[in-house]
Amino acid sequence: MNREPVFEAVGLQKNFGGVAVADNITLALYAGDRVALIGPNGAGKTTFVNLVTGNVAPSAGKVRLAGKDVMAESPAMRVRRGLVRTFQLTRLFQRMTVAEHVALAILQREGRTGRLVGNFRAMPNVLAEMREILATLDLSLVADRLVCELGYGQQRLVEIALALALKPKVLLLDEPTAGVPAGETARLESALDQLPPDLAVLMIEHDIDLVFRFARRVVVLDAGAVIFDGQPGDAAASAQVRRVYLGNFTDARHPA
Amino acid sequence: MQTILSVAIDALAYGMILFLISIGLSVTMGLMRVVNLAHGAFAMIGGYFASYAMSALGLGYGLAIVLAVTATVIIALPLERFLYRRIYGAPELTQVLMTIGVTFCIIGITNYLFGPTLKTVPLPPDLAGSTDLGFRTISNHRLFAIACGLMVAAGLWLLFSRTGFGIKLRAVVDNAAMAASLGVRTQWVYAAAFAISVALAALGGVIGAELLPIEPYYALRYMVTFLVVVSVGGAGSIPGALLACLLLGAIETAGRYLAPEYGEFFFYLAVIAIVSIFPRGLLGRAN
Amino acid sequence: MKRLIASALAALCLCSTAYADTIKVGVIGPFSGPFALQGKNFKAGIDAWFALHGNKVGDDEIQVIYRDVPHADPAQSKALSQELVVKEGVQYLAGYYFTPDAMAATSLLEQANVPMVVMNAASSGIVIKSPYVVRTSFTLWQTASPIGKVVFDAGIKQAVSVVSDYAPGIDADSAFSTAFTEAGGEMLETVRMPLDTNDFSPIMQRIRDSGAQAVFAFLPSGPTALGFVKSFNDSGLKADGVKLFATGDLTQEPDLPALGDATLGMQTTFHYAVSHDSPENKAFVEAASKAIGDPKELSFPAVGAFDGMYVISKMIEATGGTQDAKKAVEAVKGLSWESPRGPVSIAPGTRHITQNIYLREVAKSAVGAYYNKEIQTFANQGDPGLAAIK
Amino acid sequence: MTVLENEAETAHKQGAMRLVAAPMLLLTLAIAGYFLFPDNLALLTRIIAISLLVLSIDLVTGICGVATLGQAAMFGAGAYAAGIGAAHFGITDPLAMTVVGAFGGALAGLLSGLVMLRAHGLPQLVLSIAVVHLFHEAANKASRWTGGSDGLTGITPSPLLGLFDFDLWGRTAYIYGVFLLLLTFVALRVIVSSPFGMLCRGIGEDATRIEAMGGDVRGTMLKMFVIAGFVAGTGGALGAISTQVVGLDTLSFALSAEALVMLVLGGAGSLYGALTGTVTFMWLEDVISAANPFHWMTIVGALLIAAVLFAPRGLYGAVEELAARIWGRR
Repeated sequence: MNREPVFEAVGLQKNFGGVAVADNITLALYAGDRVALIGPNGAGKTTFVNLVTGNVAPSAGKVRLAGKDVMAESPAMRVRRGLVRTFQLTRLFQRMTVAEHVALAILQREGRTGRLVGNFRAMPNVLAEMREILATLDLSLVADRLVCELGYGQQRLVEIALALALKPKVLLLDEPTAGVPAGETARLESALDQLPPDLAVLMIEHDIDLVFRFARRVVVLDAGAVIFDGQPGDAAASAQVRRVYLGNFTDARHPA
Repeated sequence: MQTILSVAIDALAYGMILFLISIGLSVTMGLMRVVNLAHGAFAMIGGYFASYAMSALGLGYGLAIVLAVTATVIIALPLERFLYRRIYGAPELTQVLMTIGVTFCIIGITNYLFGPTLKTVPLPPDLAGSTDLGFRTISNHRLFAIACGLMVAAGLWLLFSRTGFGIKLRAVVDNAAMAASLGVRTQWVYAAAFAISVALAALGGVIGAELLPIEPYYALRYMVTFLVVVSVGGAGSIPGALLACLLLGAIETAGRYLAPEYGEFFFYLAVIAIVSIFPRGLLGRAN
Repeated sequence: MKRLIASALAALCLCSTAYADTIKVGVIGPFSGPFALQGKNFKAGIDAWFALHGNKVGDDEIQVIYRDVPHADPAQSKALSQELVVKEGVQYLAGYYFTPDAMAATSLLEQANVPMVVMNAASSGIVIKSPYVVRTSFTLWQTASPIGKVVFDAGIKQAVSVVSDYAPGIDADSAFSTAFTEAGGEMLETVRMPLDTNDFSPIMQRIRDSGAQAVFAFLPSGPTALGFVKSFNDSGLKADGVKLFATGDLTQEPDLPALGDATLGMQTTFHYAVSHDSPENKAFVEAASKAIGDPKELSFPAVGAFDGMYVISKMIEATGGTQDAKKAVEAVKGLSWESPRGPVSIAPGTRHITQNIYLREVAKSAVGAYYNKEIQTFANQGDPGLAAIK
Repeated sequence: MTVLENEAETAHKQGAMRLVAAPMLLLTLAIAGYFLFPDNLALLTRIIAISLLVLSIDLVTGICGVATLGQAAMFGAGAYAAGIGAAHFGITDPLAMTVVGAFGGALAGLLSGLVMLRAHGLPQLVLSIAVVHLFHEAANKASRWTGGSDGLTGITPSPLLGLFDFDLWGRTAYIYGVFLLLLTFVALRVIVSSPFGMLCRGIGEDATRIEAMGGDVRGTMLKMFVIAGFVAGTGGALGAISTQVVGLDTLSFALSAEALVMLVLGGAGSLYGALTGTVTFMWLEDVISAANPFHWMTIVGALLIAAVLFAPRGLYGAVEELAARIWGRR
């Protein structure tokens, strides 16, 4: 592990009133990481994401991307440095088609959204990349549909398509399967499996089965503090984690 | 020194009158989330009723206020039932369109019924006089308005934060379906809140008539003032509205005193400065 | 559909102007909105003229077409004036409450071969915009100048002027200040306040600070004027003996009941008081009151409109009903007659009305109604404002 | 409001054809207007000038989601820029006046944007009100340049292209107005379907989401404000050229509010909606106020209420819905 971390959170602290919703969180991610961030409701998982992306200013602590301190940078700047997130509740543009979503993300990444003329449909390289992403996520057939006409499962896939189109180095997935009907999780999971191998992924997830299938490392958060960071197997063994999860771990099947 | 004190008292009185007239709008915009541009129209209707009650029916000032408030609410309730109920939760711009329409209609009808001349609400002798403060005199009416403003502020604050109705209203606005499933009669709560805001408008229209005379165009003439005051305070916040009225009243009064020819610049630059520092309004809540 | 038929009919009428009998007059004014009262007075004045003189000049019948411009809006005014000319086929444009509205339409006159009779708009400069403009109202220079001397003669050496910060206010201020200082007085201060001032107490404080013995004020008639006068009384300035002078805009008759005792004894100068004592005015007030419905709403724009109709009737007489703007305007240059406001004439050089300006005092009649009582006459006043522009 | 997407899609499928079809339709309507209402050309020209203002509001409000009651600041800035150029600096060529006006409007748009982007929601609306009042007051104060409340006069545009005089019937002004509107409309359609336009629509729906995609919300909106100012300023300049007087009303809150009402009436978010709303509102206002100059406000008010009750997504939205129901699409 002598590689440089692509992402580091160092001593992140956030207090609302007297309550610490993030308590000295330190966490590093490396290229190719598959990390699950778990914890009971209200443990501060989404707050952690918001602190990292810059949507909420921390009371103390630092965030580094590829070794560079980005605390002074806006959320948008951090995205441009490769730190991309998805949202727990899908936040898509109801009056845009799937294709437009992906194209917008590609153009944004390429810094071409300032252009006042032209249309992405006349830009072969954008179209090619878009088709590839949509095909990966099995969205090609609905490319020209408005997202408000899609089922929730497909909307979650569009969220991921957006994230992929931004070619992130670090991807924060906030409960990608939340609200997805049981029949559609498989497709979502295969999408997760096909994420680029060198991408560092931090996934917040409640579905413990999925966590064990996906993650090679688990971080457990409780009351804003990291109480465990290690192998999934060890997490199940940890007494503290078990106490927090009231025994859920004992039921979990071991993938290994 | 005396001058400063004197201007300060003018500012206080003006601020309180602003508060009286616009606080009802804070209720509709902040608590009910309806951009009710017809607020001034209801204030004006109240003024007309009071003026009519006193000049034609010969009622006293107090009775006229009661009659005006009641009658305005009676007129407003069918409007709530048939028009406003359709726009609860609608996009703000749709609300703007509808309430502008209502305002146009009320202006037109008032002009037709009462003619375009100014109407006044004559003051009873006790209020028409003035009180000597030692270094200057102040009209009793202004003292009365200050007292009314304070009472309304206190009453509303109690109503919304200390009674079941306030809790229900918040619940309904935040999540109508949830509140309904808990047994809250949402339509009733909305109607009641609307009635309160209209009643406040009418009260403000009558008491403020000394400063803002009653005429058909009243409804549009002061719309901007109301909108600015409420938004700067933070829609829905009673203390915020009070603070905004006092602050903006002070700025406007001081501006008009110090540099009347640049009075408008003073006022609107101050508004820009305040909103830049408090992007949600002085005491506005985060969404 | 109705409209189509109407315009078809209008077109027919146009074709038949040669042996024609209907002469159309387009009147633009604020018939709705905040100044609806003044527009209503335009109509009342015009209706009164028809009631007293009939709607015929010789064989020609006058027909008036009204168009609404609720507040100063030159683009709208020009579009409507143009429509009146090319579509409705009016031979005369009249009305115009606001200066910019009149200014905008002046550019049409020459090509349209249409004279314009301004029935209110009161900035001096309008008449020089086009040789086809005739004005039967007043200018602020005209009404505000005489009071400068009145104030000085009342033994007041130092005064302040307080005016609304827009062109008419600035005109009024310049006129008063010029007249007052010429008479020997000293202007302590000029306060210009925003048009939409609601609370005048800080202004009153300023007046008090200046230590002046008298105040000259100009505000447009309506709610702000009411607020100003009330505030003047409430602030105790009146009680302390500070005198308030103004142009008649501040005490226009429809506002007097609302102003109540607050203005009693207040002196203003103006070209017309509804109470003016003459047989012509008696007849006019009777007819105009009937036309407007509520006699209490009668105000100065009505007399401007009434005299405007007189001028137009003379123009029609002179041209025999044919459209000839130049001839029409020539015909009324130097015209003099007895208006409800007193003897008036059209100055040949400026085409602006020369008239008496009256000093009036607000008084209470035996039946308890307030009115402007004329107490002094400044005869044959022209417009000093034009000289000021040049 | 799906029209924008439709436009983008079809633009792709049918190439430039569709991009030409819409302006052709507009042109046809404009020509029809010329021959059907030859005596109302001044009104039609005024409608075009206000259309440009409403289109400009649509860019900011309909596309970017920022409600504004102060857009007249840009319209008036354009009108005064063109007017002052003509009256004080002898720039009387109509084309040059238009350019001056457009840049005046763009500058006002930049200023408005700098102020308005400091807040959200109602406070933002109030900032827009403050901006338009400050512009109004500044113009009132600078009466040496602007003529104050008497209006700026002495604007005499020279013949268009040195050939066509601005005549009594307003033919030249109308034709020039149609030309400006067509040009603007085509340009705006291109912009709306461009990558920048997509980004703006995204901001209008969810600015935070755009930020999470790395988009520069503030900068993009500021750019849109400048473009909107350019469009509104063009409208103002057209007004100055055709009216030859510029009044303080061009910088008024009332005009801003009325234009916003027109936009919402037509349907915010679509360029067609903006045009539909303007034409409908102004035409109705003209007809009703001519029929009854004294009490037309009541009728207009009642019609606005009816519009909300029966066409909550705006007139154009209602037409679209109807069309969709008839042809059974979507």
